[in-house]
Amino acid sequence: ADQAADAARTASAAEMVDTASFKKEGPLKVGVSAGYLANSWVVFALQHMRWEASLHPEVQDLIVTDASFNPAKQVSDIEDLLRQDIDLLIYWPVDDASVEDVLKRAVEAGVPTVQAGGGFSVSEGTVANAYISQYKLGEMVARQLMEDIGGKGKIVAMLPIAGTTAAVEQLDALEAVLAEFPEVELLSVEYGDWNRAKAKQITENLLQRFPSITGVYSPAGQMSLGMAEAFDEAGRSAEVTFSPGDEYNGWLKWVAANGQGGAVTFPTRAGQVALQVGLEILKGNPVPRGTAVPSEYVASADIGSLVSPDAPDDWWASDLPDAFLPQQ
Amino acid sequence: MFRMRWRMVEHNAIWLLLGSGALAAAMFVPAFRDPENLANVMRQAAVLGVLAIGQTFVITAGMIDLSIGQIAGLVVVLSSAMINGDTAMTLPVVVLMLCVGAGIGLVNGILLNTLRLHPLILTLGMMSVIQGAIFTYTDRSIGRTSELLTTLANGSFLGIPLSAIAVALLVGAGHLALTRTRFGYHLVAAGGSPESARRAGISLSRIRLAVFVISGVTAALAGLLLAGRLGTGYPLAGNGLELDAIVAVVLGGTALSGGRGSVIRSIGGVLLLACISNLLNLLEVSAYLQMFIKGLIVILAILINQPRKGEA
Amino acid sequence: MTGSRIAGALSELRLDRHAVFLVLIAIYLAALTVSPAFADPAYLFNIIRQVTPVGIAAIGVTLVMVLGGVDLSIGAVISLTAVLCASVMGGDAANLPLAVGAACAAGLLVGLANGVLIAFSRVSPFILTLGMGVAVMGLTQLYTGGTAKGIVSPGFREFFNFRLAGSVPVLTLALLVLVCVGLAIEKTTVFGRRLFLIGSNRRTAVLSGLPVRAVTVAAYMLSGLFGALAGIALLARSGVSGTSAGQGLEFQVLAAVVLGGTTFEGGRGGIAGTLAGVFVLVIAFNLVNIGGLPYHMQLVFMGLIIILASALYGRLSERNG
Amino acid sequence: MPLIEVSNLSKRYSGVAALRDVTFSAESGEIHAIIGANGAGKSTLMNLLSGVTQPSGGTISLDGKAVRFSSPQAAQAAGIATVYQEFSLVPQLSVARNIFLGREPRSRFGLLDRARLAADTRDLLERYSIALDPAQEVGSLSVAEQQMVEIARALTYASRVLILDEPTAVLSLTEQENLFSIMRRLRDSGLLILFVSHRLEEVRRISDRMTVFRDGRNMDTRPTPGMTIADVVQLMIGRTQSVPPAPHLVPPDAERYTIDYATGQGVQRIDIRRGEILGIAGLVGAGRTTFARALAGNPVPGASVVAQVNGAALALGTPQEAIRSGIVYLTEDRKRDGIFAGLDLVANTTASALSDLAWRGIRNRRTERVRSRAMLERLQLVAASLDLPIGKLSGGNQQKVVLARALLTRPQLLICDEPTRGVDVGAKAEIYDLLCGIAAEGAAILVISSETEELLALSHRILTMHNRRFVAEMPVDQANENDILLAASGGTPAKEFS
Ligand SMILES: Nc1ncnc2c1ncn2[C@@H]1O[C@H](COP(=O)(O)OP(=O)(O)OP(=O)(O)O)[C@@H](O)[C@H]1O
Ligand SMILES: Nc1ncnc2c1ncn2[C@@H]1O[C@H](COP(=O)(O)OP(=O)(O)OP(=O)(O)O)[C@@H](O)[C@H]1O
Ligand SMILES: [Mg+2]
Ligand SMILES: [Mg+2]
Repeated sequence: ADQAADAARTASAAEMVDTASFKKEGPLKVGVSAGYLANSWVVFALQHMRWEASLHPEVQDLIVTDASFNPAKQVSDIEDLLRQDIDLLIYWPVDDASVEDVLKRAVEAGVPTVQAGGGFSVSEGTVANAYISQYKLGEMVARQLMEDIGGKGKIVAMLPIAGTTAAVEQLDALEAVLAEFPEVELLSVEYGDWNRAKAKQITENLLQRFPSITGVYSPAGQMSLGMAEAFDEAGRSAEVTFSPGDEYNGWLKWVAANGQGGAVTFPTRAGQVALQVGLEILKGNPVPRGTAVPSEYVASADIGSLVSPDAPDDWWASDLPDAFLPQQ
Repeated sequence: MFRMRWRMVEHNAIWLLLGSGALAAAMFVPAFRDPENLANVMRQAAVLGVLAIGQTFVITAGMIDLSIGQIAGLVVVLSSAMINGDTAMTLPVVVLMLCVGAGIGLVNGILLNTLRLHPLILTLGMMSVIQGAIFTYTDRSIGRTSELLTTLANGSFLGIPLSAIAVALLVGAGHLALTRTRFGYHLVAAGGSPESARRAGISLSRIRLAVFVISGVTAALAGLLLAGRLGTGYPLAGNGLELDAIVAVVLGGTALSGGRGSVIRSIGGVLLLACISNLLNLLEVSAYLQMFIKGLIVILAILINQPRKGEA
Repeated sequence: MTGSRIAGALSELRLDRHAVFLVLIAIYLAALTVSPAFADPAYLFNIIRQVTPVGIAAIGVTLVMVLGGVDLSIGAVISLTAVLCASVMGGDAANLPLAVGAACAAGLLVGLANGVLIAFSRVSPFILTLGMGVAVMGLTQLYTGGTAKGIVSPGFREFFNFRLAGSVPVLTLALLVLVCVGLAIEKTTVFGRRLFLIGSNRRTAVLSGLPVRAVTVAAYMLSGLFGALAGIALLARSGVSGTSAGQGLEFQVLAAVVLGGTTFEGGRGGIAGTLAGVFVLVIAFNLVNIGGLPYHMQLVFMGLIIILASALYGRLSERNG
Repeated sequence: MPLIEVSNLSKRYSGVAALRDVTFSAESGEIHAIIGANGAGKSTLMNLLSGVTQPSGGTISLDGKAVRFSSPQAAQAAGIATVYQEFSLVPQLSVARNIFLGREPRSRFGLLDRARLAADTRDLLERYSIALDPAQEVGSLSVAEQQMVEIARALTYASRVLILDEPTAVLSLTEQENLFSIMRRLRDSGLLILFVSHRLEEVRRISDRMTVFRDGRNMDTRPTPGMTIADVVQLMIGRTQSVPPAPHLVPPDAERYTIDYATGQGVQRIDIRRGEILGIAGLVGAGRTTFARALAGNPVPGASVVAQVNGAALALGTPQEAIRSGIVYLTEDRKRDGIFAGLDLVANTTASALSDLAWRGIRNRRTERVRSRAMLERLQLVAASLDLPIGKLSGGNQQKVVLARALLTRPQLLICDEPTRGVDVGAKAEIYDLLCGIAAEGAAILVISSETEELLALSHRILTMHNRRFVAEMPVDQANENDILLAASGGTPAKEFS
């Protein structure tokens, strides 16, 4: 993908989808097929969904399955959900392409599908998306980084699990931005699997390999944090500028303490939006193919409103009411 | 007399478990007995079923193959990349993939014969190597499988899933091979007592080669089915499948120490696992609890299927 | 002629016991030619610190493998104990003893379960601990609900990553201390000797009146305990970052132990070799990285190392009868 | 022309010369015995003849033509069939599948012909009057029955030569007789039978000629008629057989162990006094080992022991407890559960007494070394170094180390199960001396042995077991080989047991 592709996507997202055929009366049974749940971001997104469901009395049941990163299991999970006569399927994929077929079968069976929180997906199997553009987010992060390092220098990129939509689009966005900054050299692209310890170890090796690193492109706060520790422990924090991360609480704490980096949000309320879109579909109202949940840039100076110093690192800034916050 | 009867019970424990479990499930969870749901269960079990057939051969021969999950994963990625939605490519690619599976199996077998390693260690190492190779090749989903494979994996004929029919045919072939051919007899003997088999003129190294080639080919077949299910080449698709296959085989009463095994009972094990997973989903048991339960099932399975005294 | 004499002389050296040290020297020299940084002690201590969690876990797993067992649940134990420790700590240094205690207790408990099941049955420890790993993983997720709870208390990470005399991180030192503890257990205690005896021949051990079951349970508990310490070390290295921080580490641990000359059959090897194995592994990984090879090539290397090291030691010990 | 001719045959195993320049020949239509002490190289020669291993030098010819058997199949194809000393059956398979393993009959479509397999097996068993069920799993057969399966298998392809490596060791009297008549029938039909045995009496009875081996060399081949046992022993070991010292007198007031052995067939009581050596005779599978293990804290279901010394019950729940109660068992199968193969002599010797030699769980290496060296010296162990792995020692020396391990725990009741199995003649005599010495110092000793002469020479009293029960008891001066064998085979016992 590049800028043009992203623009095309935005256009395609704005297209309205006719949902009359999905119209249904309550009580409603909503199936949620999680590609994975062992990740605090999706836990928060799911809690948003639950919160939203509690606001709609017609939603009688919310059935959640977890494929634990196994796409074949996700296919099976969705099949099992369909067997339980759900009226709406919300999902986030382990891997977009892998679930395309089964989703198509769902739609053919009259069950509308809404993709929550992942990348925007156009396929017969996905009626609508509540999406965060990883590309836009990546672009915002990259541009902010370019600004902060003054448009020249040597940078490294830390991306999540190789092969995921997030990793792919963040890299595409970075490369698109870098095309405008010929004086910036991309030293290395690494995959830290959203794992702080792994990101730290990789960074320790990067520090060994490269005597000078001007900037770090890392849209995921939890990996940024591991990287920051590595720079700090190598005594090289002074030379480097961090890109914004997301609103991962541990990262926010670091931003607050160090006064740099900031955050480009990756809002967990995408889950809530997904259910809202789904309920619209069930009412038969036309919905846009993609409802973007916009990311915002929060500068380090303004981070105070976002950070919760008493919450764990593995926590997300959100508007969830207390009753729906994950147990701490 | 008593011993004989106990042997009968032991041999058919998996059917008792599966039968009583399925019956109870059908009675108390109406969604379970829905024919479409049962067809789903079979569809979901197909990949594991194919793997379990190969692993039955391996384990009966007294060995183990931990690399099958990654072989399947490799085939998912390679076949999708090469077919890339072009149905005409299906046949050549399928043949090629079977060769890839056989080739890796052959490498396993040759290394085992020349390095004289414990198969557990060899295939553990292999698993890591193949996984690294897959990732080095691609770190993201690539390509598309063909319509043909998708149909095979998800379609049905007269309400019976095509993949289940395919597995049934394979099971038949596997069962015949293991119980009605010289090769099967020799394999069982080699697993039961390698030294005795060697003295009876059975070439252990040839059995090892054959068994790992079978394992590799079934892994490749499983990979093709999996590709059909996923529709695309996802690099992590094979992760963890080896453990599931071993558990299914062990549940089916095949002794990890070798010399006893039945393809049909292994399929019983696969069906049991698939039913449990389906039920847990139907009962909305949280995925975490499912994971915990799965671990317990692994533990229980091997506790139940301990080697008898003197066979360890 | 000279070939056989050399082979003879080599076998006199008990190559099977010391091969890993030769490998370590060789790979270190290779590393030196690739990057002079390997001559810098500060850098060396730093890369050792990278593998501290793996190294600590490997100590316990070595004990279990000397006994003829294996512990593949160690990755799950590391994840569980890291999260548990952080969660009990709750951001307050005063809770530290309690947190460490809780983590160790959890590790011991998993070890106890492994040990009892293995000591009182005849199951394959390989599959059993693999299953236990899945179960513990599930437990961890159940406990956390998917978000890693807990806050590391201030100063915790800073303390462990502080460099004594400007070059030796406390964490590295902790690894070395624990290795010494492990070595002491292995070399000087009756328990350590019994591990070798049981690993060498379990049946003989039973007949000779050794408390085989108790030793087995104790060994797995120690493995759990070192796993817990490894979890704490992981936490000290970089806070809580998720609920599955230790996932996959068991394979690195296994690679290090096997590389160090402790075999799956048991009765041979030891912690000194394991430490060398850990070093070889980390240097190899660093070389992959410095060489600019893709990160995932590490997996390929790890696999090859497991295969080749096992084959080599098998050959050597065969020759030594 | 001799059927088999072997010249200058030698075989080395990583440094050990198992056979050196052996030259010998055998004719068709004879039963040719091969005898020699343990480790003399008999099995090695048989393995070479049957293609299991290949020679390091020399030639084998069959019918005057030099042959080289690269595998057991090559030898089988040439009509040489072998019954090995170690079992070569697959326990999980049926009798029929074992007998035709590797040569299963096939029907059309390449599938196996299971009906013919069963029928062929039944025919074969009937022809040689072997009473076995073709469908039964071999693992559930008794040792003797398994041996008959082995023999039946060999009979299916023995067209020229039948090699029997110690076939009778596990057979009962009637089975032995049946085997001998089969052997005679085969000989008369023109087969050459090579027959390896340690039982000289038996050899004298059945063989036509014998070849004696010593230290991997062929000492001589002679016609059997006319040879006395003394002649043979002289050839075998270069001197006449060593006899254990005459048993010392047991003090009449010595402490007495009463042992109640409970099996599915009721409880039997036996007793033994300190200082006494009590022999237990019986055929293989009679249940002696099971009794001994139960006594040493290692019972199997259906065999349990309650023991008392002077009326006080002993704790025998586990081997550990038994050892603490002073009862130690020395295994009959050293390799399986007697030695710690990869470990050195100190580790092997101190294993049972580790905690006694340590201080609060911390080992004292010096004490360990000193004590094990002292004990091994007392047992006259000749080893280059204490740091040698035990696997490198000879069988006799291994046995001494195992004995040393037991003695370090200061046992009061020592159970030796086949203490001289796989031990050469010289070491045998030393072991007899040692056992007598230990008994004289006041320990009770139970000796289980399948060599009746050994029991007759060593013990004060001999018990005989048959079918898991004690069936006879004889003071050594009233015992003889015949009575013991009779009782062991289930004949009229000399003295009924309670
Ligand atoms: N596979 C082997 N590897 C190493 N050494 C061996 C092997 N087989 C036999 N030997 C050695 O060769 C020598 C002769 O052994 P062999 O088994 O032929 O003796 P034997 O006369 O059959 O003795 P026994 O009466 O105990 O059966 C012994 O010293 C033995 O240890
Ligand atoms: N009291 C008993 N109850 C049940 N099974 C028994 C009993 N005694 C012996 N057996 C069984 O009989 C078989 C042969 O017994 P065992 O090995 O003790 O005989 P043995 O006289 O020592 O023979 P060997 O000469 O082979 O050493 C074993 O399988 C054993 O389990
Ligand atoms: Mg022999
Ligand atoms: Mg016995």
